[in-house]
Amino acid sequence: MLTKEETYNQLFTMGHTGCSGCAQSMAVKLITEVLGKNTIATSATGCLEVFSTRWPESSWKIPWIHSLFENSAAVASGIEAALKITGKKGGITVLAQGGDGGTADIGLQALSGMFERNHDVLYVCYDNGAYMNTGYQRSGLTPFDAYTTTSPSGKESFGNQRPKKYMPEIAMAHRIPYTAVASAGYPLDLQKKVKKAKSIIGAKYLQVDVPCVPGWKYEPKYSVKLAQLAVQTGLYPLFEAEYDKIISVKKISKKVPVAEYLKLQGRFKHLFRDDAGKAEIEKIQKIADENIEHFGLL
Amino acid sequence: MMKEIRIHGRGGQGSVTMASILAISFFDDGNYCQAFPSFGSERTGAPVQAFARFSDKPIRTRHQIYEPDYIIVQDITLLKSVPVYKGIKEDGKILINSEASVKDVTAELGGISEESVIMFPALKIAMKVLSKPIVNTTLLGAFSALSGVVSIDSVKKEIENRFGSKLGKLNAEAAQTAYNYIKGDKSGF
Amino acid sequence: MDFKAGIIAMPGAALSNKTGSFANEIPVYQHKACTGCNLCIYFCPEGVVYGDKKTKIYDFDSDYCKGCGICAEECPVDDIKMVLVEK
Amino acid sequence: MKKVLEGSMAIAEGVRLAEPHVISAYPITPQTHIVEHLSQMVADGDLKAEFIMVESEHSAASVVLGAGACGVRTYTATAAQGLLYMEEVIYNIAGMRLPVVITVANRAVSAPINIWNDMQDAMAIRDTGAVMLVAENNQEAYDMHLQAFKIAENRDVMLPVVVNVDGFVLTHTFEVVETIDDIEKVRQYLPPINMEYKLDVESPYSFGTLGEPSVYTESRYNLYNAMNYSRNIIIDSAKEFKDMFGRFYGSLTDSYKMDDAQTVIVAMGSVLGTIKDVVDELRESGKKIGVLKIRSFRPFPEEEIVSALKNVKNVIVAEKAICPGKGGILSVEIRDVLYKHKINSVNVNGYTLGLGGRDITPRNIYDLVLRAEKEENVDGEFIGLSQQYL
Repeated sequence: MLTKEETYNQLFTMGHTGCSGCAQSMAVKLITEVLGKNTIATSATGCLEVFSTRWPESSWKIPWIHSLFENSAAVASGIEAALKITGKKGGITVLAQGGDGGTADIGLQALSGMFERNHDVLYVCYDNGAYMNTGYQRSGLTPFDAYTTTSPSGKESFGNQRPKKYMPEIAMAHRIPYTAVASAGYPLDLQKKVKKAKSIIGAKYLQVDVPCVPGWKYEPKYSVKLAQLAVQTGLYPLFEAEYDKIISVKKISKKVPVAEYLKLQGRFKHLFRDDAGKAEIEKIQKIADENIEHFGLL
Repeated sequence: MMKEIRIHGRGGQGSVTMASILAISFFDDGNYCQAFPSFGSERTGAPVQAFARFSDKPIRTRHQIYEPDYIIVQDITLLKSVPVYKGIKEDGKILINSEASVKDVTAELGGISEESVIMFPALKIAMKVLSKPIVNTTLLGAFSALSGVVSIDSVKKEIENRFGSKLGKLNAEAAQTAYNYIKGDKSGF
Repeated sequence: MDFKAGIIAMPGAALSNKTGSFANEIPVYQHKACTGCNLCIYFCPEGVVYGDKKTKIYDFDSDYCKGCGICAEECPVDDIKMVLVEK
Repeated sequence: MKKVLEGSMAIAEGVRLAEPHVISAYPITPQTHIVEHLSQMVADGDLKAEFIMVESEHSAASVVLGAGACGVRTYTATAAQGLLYMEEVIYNIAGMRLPVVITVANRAVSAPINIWNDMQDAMAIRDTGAVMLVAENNQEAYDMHLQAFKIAENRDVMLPVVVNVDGFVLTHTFEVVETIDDIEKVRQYLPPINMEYKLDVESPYSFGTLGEPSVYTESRYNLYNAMNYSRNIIIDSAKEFKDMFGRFYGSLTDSYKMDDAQTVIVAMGSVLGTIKDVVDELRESGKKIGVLKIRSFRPFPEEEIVSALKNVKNVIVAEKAICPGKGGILSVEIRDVLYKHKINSVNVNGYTLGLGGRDITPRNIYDLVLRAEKEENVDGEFIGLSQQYL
């Protein structure tokens, strides 16, 4: 809880140019609040970098650097190395950030290197399921059947025809000490995971579901609601893992059919036109059910 | 006055090591020196070359050696596939590791005078001293003896520096044995 | 230093950018049923909501609020209303 | 102390003297020996540095970018494809004004794949905003690294400095190198890095922000000016080095037997040695010939070139790179500066040789001299082609 005065002292300040209702900025605010001022952050190229640092403005009150699209993890590795050699690593958290494209597509190589070398870095992937910064193109984390400008729906297609890449499992396969999936819809759970990650030395991966107003095509006020529905349908399982073992999952309190989630978003509206669309929704339901089964969400 | 040495061997026989030990030995004797490989991507067994130069003045040129004063051949089978003797200076010397006699390789020499060729049983000496079929250090000792352009003391010192105390001493002994052999001490052979 | 141009920015300099002008709607805090749950603070993407858990008096900074309406949508006791901005 | 060192070892020793804090690299022939030696120094405790072997050149450059932004001294090395893979990051390092030193063991670029020496790789990064120096021999390569850090870290320069060293021809050649054994003197020459702006929780600036059209041009202008200014620092660093350590290789350029020269061969890097030997012989036969060495390719030594070549009849540019669709690169730039200074009496001929490890022999150099007297303003002419492969 903040006083008015304190709102000006947030580490990710007001005045950024993120979209109205942007869940990513919400997540950044929550994460930096936990990490505190002894944090050095990197960002991959992407929405966050663009909307938070239009020179001469910056929303960051922690030292922050953006270099390129695919090297956030490598830049963070270098920062960690510099802190280590100068004996400053002790009290400082290194936070690396990227969107889903910058993390799981173009940045995967650098990220894998950072994991494998086990740098003491918390990597946060803000997952909004497409290249939103460049106008909603498909990424490896775009969900099945979602419309994007490069996986459009049409007479011959229901949109993105590949399932979402299992990025957290890829992180776990590196046997890093901590992997977690969180959601902007569950801020306390998110902050708890950030706090835990901060306490662990070594490479940490945190993937956060952050609904995107223009990319998903919904009313700004539904950002939290959609994030919560993604969890309650089973489409976005929240869990924690240590090394390759899952240690906790966020249980679904009341299972919601995926259609409830899909119908609020313009990127899935082609699924609601006819019977063929219904069959597609069934496929998505199956993905959710398999997640529920696999992670034991009920 | 600059002298140039070309070494022919096969990948894995230590030709580049040989050239660099030679260069450092030249340096120890008070010369400027240079050594470099034929910069190949060669794998074990493929023909390779290495080069060494020494001079009383700083060496600037960097081209490969086409007209050597000395040629060292680690493996006689190379004579069949590589023109190892090519470009040898008129008063140049070719040192070949082989128990065969010069007469046996006349055909491969393509008109080079037999006097320029020294056939030397490096393998035999290496097997006796090192119990290993690695002849580069033995050939270095022989080269020192026949050329007189590098002292055996420098060669032995740099062999020891390169290979460390135990292996270095043994290889230095191989070089000394070869040196003595060329100088006429063939006892034990 | 000249090389700051386009490369290095001062911490928190974005505060000079009053994003409140983006808003079409703004919240009005009713102060009737508030339980002090703080969800409006957690969920505000801008970080413009402030308040006092004890007095249960919450408000927002209209200089920066973009009027997304999340606080009103998520308020568990329906104590926040969105109203059109008169422009 | 004089020693016989492999070029890569000399470079590693030169880098060790600078006491870098963070070194990151990815292996590529012919750079490997350099980073092997450095990693051994770290393993042996002879160099106190974080040595990070990464999964790609892109990350190697990114690691030193991140570390460099924290205000520590950083180093990486690469070659050929690796340099091209780094290129995006080198633009970024330069744009962010970070003083990283990068050794490039110059090598041909694929295809066909070829691990041998030429300078085509360096040409790919000539517009990145990195200062680009070229070493002639291993002694200069050794000394040039200390100068490189000094230039890079100058507060009015603050740019990456690339030290070009011919792959294999220098990196794998053993020759005599005089080392510097007084580390205190080195520290006096190259004081600890001191960056005004760095990633620091006590003064948390934002780096690498979005530069909109309103400021991007100014940002490039500032970089452009810093590059121009670096000329002074390259000169000063060479002079100061001479004063302290006694060795001098020229500043932006160096002249050899240029006093009354009518014909001048212009070149960069290791080929200069062979050229100088040939020039000595030609001088003995009475030919008025000299050599102009380009030591700094970026910034381009415009004034030095003009003053060295303005009264010359024939200029021969011997180049180990080619620009398809144009011709020579160095030759075109030299003709450009002469044109700019309204000097049209000089016949500039540009020749391409030594590509992909093709040995450059004294014969090649004689041929250039003969050709250049008959030809007029040719560009990128290939020397020594094998007709059977055409």
